[in-house]
Amino acid sequence: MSAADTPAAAAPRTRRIIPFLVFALAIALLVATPFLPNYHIRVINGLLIYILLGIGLNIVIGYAGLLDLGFVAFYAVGAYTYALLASPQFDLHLPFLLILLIAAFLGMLTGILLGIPVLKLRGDYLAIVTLGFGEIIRIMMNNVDWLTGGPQGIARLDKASVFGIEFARPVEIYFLLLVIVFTVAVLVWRMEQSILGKAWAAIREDQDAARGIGINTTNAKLAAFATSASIGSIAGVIFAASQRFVSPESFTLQESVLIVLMIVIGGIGNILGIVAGAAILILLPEVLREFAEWRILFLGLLMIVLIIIRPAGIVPRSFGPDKLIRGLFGK
Amino acid sequence: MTLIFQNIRKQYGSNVAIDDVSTEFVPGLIHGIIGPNGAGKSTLINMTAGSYTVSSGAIVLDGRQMQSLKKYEIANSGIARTYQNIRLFDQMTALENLEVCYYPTEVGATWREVLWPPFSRSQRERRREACMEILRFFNLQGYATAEAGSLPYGRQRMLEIARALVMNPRVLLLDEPAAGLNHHETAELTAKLAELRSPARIMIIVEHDMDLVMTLCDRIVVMHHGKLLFQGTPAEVQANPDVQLAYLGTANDIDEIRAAAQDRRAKLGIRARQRS
Amino acid sequence: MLGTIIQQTVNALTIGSIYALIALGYTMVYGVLRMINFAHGEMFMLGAYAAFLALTLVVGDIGAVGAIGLTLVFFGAIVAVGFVGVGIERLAYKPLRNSTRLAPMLSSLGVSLSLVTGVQILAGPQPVGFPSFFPTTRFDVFGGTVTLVQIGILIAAFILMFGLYMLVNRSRMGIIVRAVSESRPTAQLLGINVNMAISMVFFSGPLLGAAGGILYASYYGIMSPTMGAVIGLKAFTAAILGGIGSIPGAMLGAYILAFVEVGGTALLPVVSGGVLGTEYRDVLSFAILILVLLMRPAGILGEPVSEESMVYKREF
Amino acid sequence: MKFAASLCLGVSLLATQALADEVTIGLAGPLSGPQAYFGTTWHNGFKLYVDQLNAAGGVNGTTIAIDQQDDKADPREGTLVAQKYCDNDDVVLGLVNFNSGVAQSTLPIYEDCSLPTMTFGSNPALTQQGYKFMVRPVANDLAGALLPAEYALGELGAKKAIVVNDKQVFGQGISEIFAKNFTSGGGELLDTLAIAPTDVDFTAVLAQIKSKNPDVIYVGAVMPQLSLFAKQMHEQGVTATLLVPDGGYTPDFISQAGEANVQGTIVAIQVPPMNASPDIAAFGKLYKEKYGEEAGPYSIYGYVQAQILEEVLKTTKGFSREEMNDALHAVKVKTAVGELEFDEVGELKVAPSYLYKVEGKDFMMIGSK
Repeated sequence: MSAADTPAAAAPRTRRIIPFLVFALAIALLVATPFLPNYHIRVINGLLIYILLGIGLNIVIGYAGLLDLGFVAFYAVGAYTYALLASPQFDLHLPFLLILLIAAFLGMLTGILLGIPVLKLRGDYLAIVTLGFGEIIRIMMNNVDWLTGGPQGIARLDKASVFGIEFARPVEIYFLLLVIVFTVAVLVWRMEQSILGKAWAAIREDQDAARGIGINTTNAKLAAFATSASIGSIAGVIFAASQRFVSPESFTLQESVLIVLMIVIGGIGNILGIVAGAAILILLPEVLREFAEWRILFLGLLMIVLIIIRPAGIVPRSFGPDKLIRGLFGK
Repeated sequence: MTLIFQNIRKQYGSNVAIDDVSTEFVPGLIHGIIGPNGAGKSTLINMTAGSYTVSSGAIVLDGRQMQSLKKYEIANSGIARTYQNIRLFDQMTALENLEVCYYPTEVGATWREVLWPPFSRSQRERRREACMEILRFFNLQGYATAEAGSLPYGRQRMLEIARALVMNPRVLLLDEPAAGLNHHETAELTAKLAELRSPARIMIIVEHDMDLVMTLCDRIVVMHHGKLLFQGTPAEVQANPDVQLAYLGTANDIDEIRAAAQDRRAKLGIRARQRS
Repeated sequence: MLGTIIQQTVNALTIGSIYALIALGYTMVYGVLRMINFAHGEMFMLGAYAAFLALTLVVGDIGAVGAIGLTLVFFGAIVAVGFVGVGIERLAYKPLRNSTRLAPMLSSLGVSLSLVTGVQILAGPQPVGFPSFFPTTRFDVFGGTVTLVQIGILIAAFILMFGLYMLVNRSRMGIIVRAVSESRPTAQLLGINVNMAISMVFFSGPLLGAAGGILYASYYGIMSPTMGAVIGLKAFTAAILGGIGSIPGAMLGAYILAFVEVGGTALLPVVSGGVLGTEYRDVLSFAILILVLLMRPAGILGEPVSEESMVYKREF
Repeated sequence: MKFAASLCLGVSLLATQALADEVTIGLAGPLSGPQAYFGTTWHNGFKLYVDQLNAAGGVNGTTIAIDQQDDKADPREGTLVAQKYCDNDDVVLGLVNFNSGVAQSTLPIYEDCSLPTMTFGSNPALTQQGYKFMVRPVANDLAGALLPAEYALGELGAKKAIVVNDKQVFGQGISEIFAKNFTSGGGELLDTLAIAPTDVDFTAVLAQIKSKNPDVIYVGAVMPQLSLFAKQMHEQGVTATLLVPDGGYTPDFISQAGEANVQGTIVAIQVPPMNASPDIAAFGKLYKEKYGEEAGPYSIYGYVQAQILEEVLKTTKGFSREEMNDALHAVKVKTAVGELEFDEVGELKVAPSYLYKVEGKDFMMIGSK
């Protein structure tokens, strides 16, 4: 008689089945995606970009507990970096990977520059100030016509290519995104586990007590802001490369709010939660496309219901990727 | 190695909370600060730890002026504290509450920790072992993976002290560590604190529980209306008429001081239960 | 020149009054629940639609309604929206009262989305013309032009704000609300009916917002399902600027924001020598907001965070 | 695999089996959000005519199915819709994208899958990027802003103008062209003022304008801002003549601004008046019967596009996308707005352009080109 047959082992087994099912479904979807019609691939690509954005913003909101409503500014920085350096606008055509690095750096820089003055502020004031910065950046992009093309945006961006391989068709972008999202997710997750990640958590829980144990909260928060900003910026580059057109319309306040919603509905502070949140807020409207404005109404009501029944999100903070892996492989 | 208060003052507008207090704390001893409510005991602790600014005067540790440093810099120069109202990192596990204290020394290695798994493994192992040791000292090892906020109240008090000890501070400030604890827990706390007495450590306890203060402390500072009223050994304090007057106005019986302390404790106990 | 100054001042006062009516709702809810109610802009929109519905359905023809009829419609509509506000609080925010601070805020986003889409489905997405509650008379004042509508809005807003002021500072209900804002747990211990106080806030906030909506719609002659979003954000900015949680702060912030906007439009191109056009007006407003917050982190009239109250326990 | 995928996404590609006697037309525009009104009414105009065609048994027996999608005026949504049409082999032609900004991101996708489109974005740049599968059945902004500038200089004898624009693709583009035409005709441009696309209060801008005392004001924006501007302009006592682009050509413009506030306003648009021809009058009446409301400002365009479609179906050699594209580019058809044909880049050869003046409750035609 094996141990698995005893009643005592039955409970963990059922507990294991849910993560297993979720995981299997996710893998199946990932494997199946390249074989789907392009429309589906594009939808998945959009989903992946939002997951990337969610992972980035989650560092600030979920880990460090700072409400940032201007995240879209960094997304815009990345997108416009690509648009300016790989388009006929200034007839610059730098390689994709180089732009990715430049954008990550610029995003980080913007994050730090915005962060230095505002990080002293608390909660809601921080939220409105970041919102203000996001709007300022969008208005600038709309108005500095000689640089950004103003409301006309920048069109005919180069196709992304890495070592001679072109990434332009939806399926190619999909693979590119998959690699980047996976890499970023793993790095960010390891960051959360690191001493810096623990310091973020401490700041989130009690900023003053965190100072009391010797954490330079300003620096730690800046690190969170900078990391998050550079991820947002990377997402922007990929967005621009896949859309091959950027204009200020894509970087409105609503986008920032959508990403915050994604994180909170999915499960704040948890990468798996972001995936869940993105699936609901990005995929669901696509699935319900036929219902026109009714789908938006449904989404609004669903949001209220979800938040009321699961205020901490669909996937709890404690059910992180480590738990999933342990659940799968029974460690 | 000493911690010296030189004529420190704390003012809120025209309201003077601490008025010209000078004293000295030495290693190897446990110092108590007592006084009626509003005497300025906690304000002293808060100023020492950098939670409040010092209006004038100086706080000197090993010849170094502390009062103008930022709070985290004060912590990093070896002053650790606990809080009157427990302030743990509620959603982090007990173990993580301790581990995070390694931030000042290990944050520089964050990139290696993120990018190089073998390094992070050994780093984490080391950190975990050191923290588990402290947890074991406080009999908290069973709670290592529980969220700090979910611990029983008494255990949270212990965990907070454990957290203050991780960096092996030279000055340990305990702000009413026995508040809200029952008799049994207070006894346990007293025993643990006695064990923490070390020739390399200055311990300062603000406490209303006179039993604890009188058994544990070697020196006692009595505060009254923001002024230093008296300092001396427990016996000297108990015998001093000024102290008795300060506590009770007219009474001359130390038992009534105790009663007042008990009353206070009961009140805090109620608050503690509501919290948890 | 004098004419322009007078005219711009009246313009700013009119816009500021409407901002103020809405900002009050944000600040009152924040005072009591420490929650940003993103659905508040929709109360403003509902006010206009409710009044329009009342005018067309109940009264029929606008021309036939006298001043008394219009006043009745006005108060009927704003009271109705007040009750909607209470209902929404019960359904969407109350269950989250002991949850994280982020949860009710996001729930309010859901409410906002649902209300906008709901109205779009019911009344159509297009803007609809709105009858003026005031005769369209104009006055010339030293070369500036002031309309009766503007004066009407100023008077109505002042009456409503004075009413709120009296309610909060003089009535028993106001004392209860203020006690709950001060400290909910303490108020609860003192036996104050906290639910009652919160309902009161969620009644009067939307009521004022709705009043703002009707005045707005009748001033601009138009209403649309999305009208709450932009103006809501501005009023929210005003509330923060003045110090969220503070009632005089919200009013002050609203007028400051309005003057900054009007002043920005008038002066930006002149001051910057034509480099920055009127399109940078919102940049100016946000920049001033940010500067104010950096100097006074709790807004102009917000209570500065004292050292003792510096409890940084998790905020979200 | 395909089944699994559909299951995963829950998307059922509507079972429009490729019947030889039915073609599917993609119809994309903003159906939700702030611009929903324009998208819906434009689409309704199209559907109105298509329904007539289908009721009559189709065009030479070919009936028309419509796959209507919401692009939310958002480039990201637009690309998804574009891809959806591309993937669906039944879709042989698209009427797409109300906004030039959205068209900018979707046109490359349509080009990649050879799906011919009639685009609605009026920005001149769209046709200058070498797309082979697009036509623009409406006049672009170059044409839209010429007539009013000429009229202002000539008939009105205006010397000084102020241009106001909403810093959007359309508004900024068309007002720049107006300014260019006005100054090159000898007029003086006093100032260019920008407003935010979400603004409703223009009193501050108007007070500025008033102090400069221009002869004419050109506002490059859309409804409802145009009516708000007109109303406030009158209330603030600004007496210059107001010139607006096509968005103002709707009864809403007059009713929302108030009749008294818009008298003498000049509106330039690419269509003749609703009462100009029996065709258009009939359309307006039909529209109201069917949808219970007045036709939107762009409904007539949708109607015209359906007429173009009818001609394309009549003349096409087959129903493949390439064949449809050839027929589309070669089309020559009499529509409710006159005879239309396309040049090699897909622009209208003769883009009819009209000028109206508001008199009473009506738009009186005062010029055309």
